[in-house]
Amino acid sequence: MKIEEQFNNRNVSDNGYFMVDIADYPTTPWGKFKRVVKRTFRGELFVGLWVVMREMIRFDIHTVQYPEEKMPIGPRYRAVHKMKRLWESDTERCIGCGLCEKICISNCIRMETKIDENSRKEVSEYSINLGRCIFCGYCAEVCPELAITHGGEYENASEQREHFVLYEDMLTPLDKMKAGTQKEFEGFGAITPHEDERVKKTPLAY
Amino acid sequence: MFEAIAFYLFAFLTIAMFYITVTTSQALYALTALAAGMIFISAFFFILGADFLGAVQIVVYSGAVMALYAFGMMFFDTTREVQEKKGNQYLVVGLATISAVLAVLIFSAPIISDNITALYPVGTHGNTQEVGMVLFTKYLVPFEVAAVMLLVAMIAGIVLAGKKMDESLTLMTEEEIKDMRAEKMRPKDLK
Amino acid sequence: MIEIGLNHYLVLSTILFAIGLVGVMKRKNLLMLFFATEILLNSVNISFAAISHYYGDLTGQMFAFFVIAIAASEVAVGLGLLIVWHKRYNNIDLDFMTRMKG
Amino acid sequence: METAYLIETIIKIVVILLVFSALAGLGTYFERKILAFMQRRLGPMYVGPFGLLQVAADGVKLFTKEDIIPTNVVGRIFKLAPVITAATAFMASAAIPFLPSFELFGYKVNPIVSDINIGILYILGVMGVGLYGPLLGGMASANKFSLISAARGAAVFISYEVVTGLSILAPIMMVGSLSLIDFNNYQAENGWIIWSQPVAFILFWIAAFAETGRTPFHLIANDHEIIDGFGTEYSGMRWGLFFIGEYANMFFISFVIPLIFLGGFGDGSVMGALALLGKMAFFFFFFLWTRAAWPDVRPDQLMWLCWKVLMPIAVINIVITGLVMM
Repeated sequence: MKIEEQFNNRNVSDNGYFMVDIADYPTTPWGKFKRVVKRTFRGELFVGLWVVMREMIRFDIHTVQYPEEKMPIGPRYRAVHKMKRLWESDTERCIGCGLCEKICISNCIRMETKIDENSRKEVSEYSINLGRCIFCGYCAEVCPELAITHGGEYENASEQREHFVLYEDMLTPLDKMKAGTQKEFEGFGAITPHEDERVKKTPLAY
Repeated sequence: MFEAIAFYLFAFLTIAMFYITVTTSQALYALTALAAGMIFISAFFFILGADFLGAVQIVVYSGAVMALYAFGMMFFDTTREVQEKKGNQYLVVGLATISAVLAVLIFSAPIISDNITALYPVGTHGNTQEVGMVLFTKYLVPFEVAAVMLLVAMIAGIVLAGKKMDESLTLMTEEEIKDMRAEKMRPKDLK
Repeated sequence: MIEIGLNHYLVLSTILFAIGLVGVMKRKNLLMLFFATEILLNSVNISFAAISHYYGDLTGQMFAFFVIAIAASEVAVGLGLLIVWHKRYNNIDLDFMTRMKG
Repeated sequence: METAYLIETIIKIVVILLVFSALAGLGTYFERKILAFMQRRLGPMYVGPFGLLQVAADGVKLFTKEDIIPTNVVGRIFKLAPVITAATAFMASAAIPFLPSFELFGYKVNPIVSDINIGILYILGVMGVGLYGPLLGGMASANKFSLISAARGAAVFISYEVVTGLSILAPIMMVGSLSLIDFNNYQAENGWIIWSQPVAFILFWIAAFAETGRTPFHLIANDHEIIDGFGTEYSGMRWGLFFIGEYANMFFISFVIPLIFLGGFGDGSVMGALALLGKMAFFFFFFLWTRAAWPDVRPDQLMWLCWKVLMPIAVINIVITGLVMM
């Protein structure tokens, strides 16, 4: 069969591909009959039988028995969001800038801010509607403080979706923070190890 | 004893099934009842020792004929309700007369033909062997005529039903189908 | 009553034949009419088989076979004709057929 | 005497019903496990050890599920259809000698309900009647997919009934009897019929796939084009009856093929009985094996195969057998 056009060079090495040579379909009854005879006696059916039998004998099972075994997930896995706390003061990292709300393409983040008694911006309400969230990761990427990140908790089965939207549930619990077990986001833009030594001190007079 | 129980049971079932067949207005009930009735009739053949006939009854009637009817029902779009003829008074009278005459004939028939003798007596072999022997000696010519008739019927069926089978309605546009229908509906033999 | 004789079968056959006749006269749809004719053929088959049994003669069974063969060919030809008719007129009512003369 | 016979027959019927129902349940388990292994999966694992109690779990689910009857269906026929499928599968097994006759507490037991002398014709007939399950279920369902399935079912069953009958005719000519016990005795003396009738064996085997509606010919309830065919509108135990019927049919055919072609239970010894069970297991396994390996054919290819390939071969086979026997 004639190939009309070669693929353009798509930077794929040549040895990975081969052309499938499909013979023309027979049009005459005699040709069709010959094809049937050929297919019947060439044993293609038995090749198929042998392949599945081989797999059965080999017993090379790929099943992960999920609740007992779990696949390791990558550090940048994008599941239910986590709000992080500051290591130094145990307060929330979120500064209420609203960037995540702005960038959210499925419009699922809502936040309300106010000025608290210390004249600092404080987040009074924060919620993510997980029923709408498409887990694109823009909010985590745009956050200047690394306050909102994606966590690894993908088993979100619950009686109702609202169980996942509360800021308090996403925020690292205080006791966990005290124990120093808050996990940092390890993806792009994450805090690198020995961050403190590598940051130069800003002069006070600046 | 068993024979009597079986006879009355199957007689009741057969009559009930055929009664449903002719009276129901639901086409699917008629089909099912008729097929069931055919199977129950084969029970009579088994009771009467005509095993081969019984098996043929099941295979041919229930397996093939009724399935063909079912196919036809799907084809003619009568899978549901069927319309009935208007009632006819003469019909009832005629039917009653015919039934009465039949009943008299049937009761008198065994009395008249009491001294009949068997032409092909039932022997000691199994029913299948005997049927084969009689069928292929005395009834060879009728058997072959029946075979030719079946062949002719098959060819006739294919020729009649297979016409324009290659015309696919799904591949046509609405206008084409409409034109085709109009062509068909036009009375052709009017000059 | 307990002993089943030829008369029992013949009476049964008559009843079924009468039912078949009712069907033939009552039905309007041609397919249902075919059903009724099948009942007629079957009722005759019963009496053939019964007579064959009680007279110890195989002829009755032979006739029953030929009746079955005829019924089978009747279905093939009849359904073929019905399909032709249905394709032409989209209708298989008996009254409609009698109206369309010529 | 008559009472003893009656009691014995009733016991046999109950045993066959129970064994075949249990086999149908176990059949689903085996099918899921074997298909899973062939596709590098594990299959059911959670209910019971190695998922063995999955059968019971499925049964409980089917029995307790709501039995939905849609508004527009033809009610009685809709309810009747699954019963036909299951019943014919059990009825057909009345004429099968499952094992050689054996002594139990000094009482001779023949493991066959009724050795009628037209056994094979009876089996063919009852299997033909089995077509009414899909047919009536499909026609009563008020659903276009079910109707397509019913039409296909009618076409496939009628066509392959011809192939089954013709292919089995050549062995019948050789044995000279329609009883499966006579078949068995003939083969115990003269060797297996498969060696003298290999073509008939293969034809019968192919037709068996069509009659049971298993994968290469799985067109009556083809999941990926007509949803589930005649089973679309069914739920709960009615659907379960279709299921039991299908698997009972598979086991039944797996018994019939060795009995006709592969020597049956041989001379009636224990080894012969075990060999019959082994052969049955192989044929049942083959049903599952092909399901993992082969794709479905198209409906028109199925008809083409039946009328233009298998039937002429069967007829030629009969003619050649007749010539050789003369």
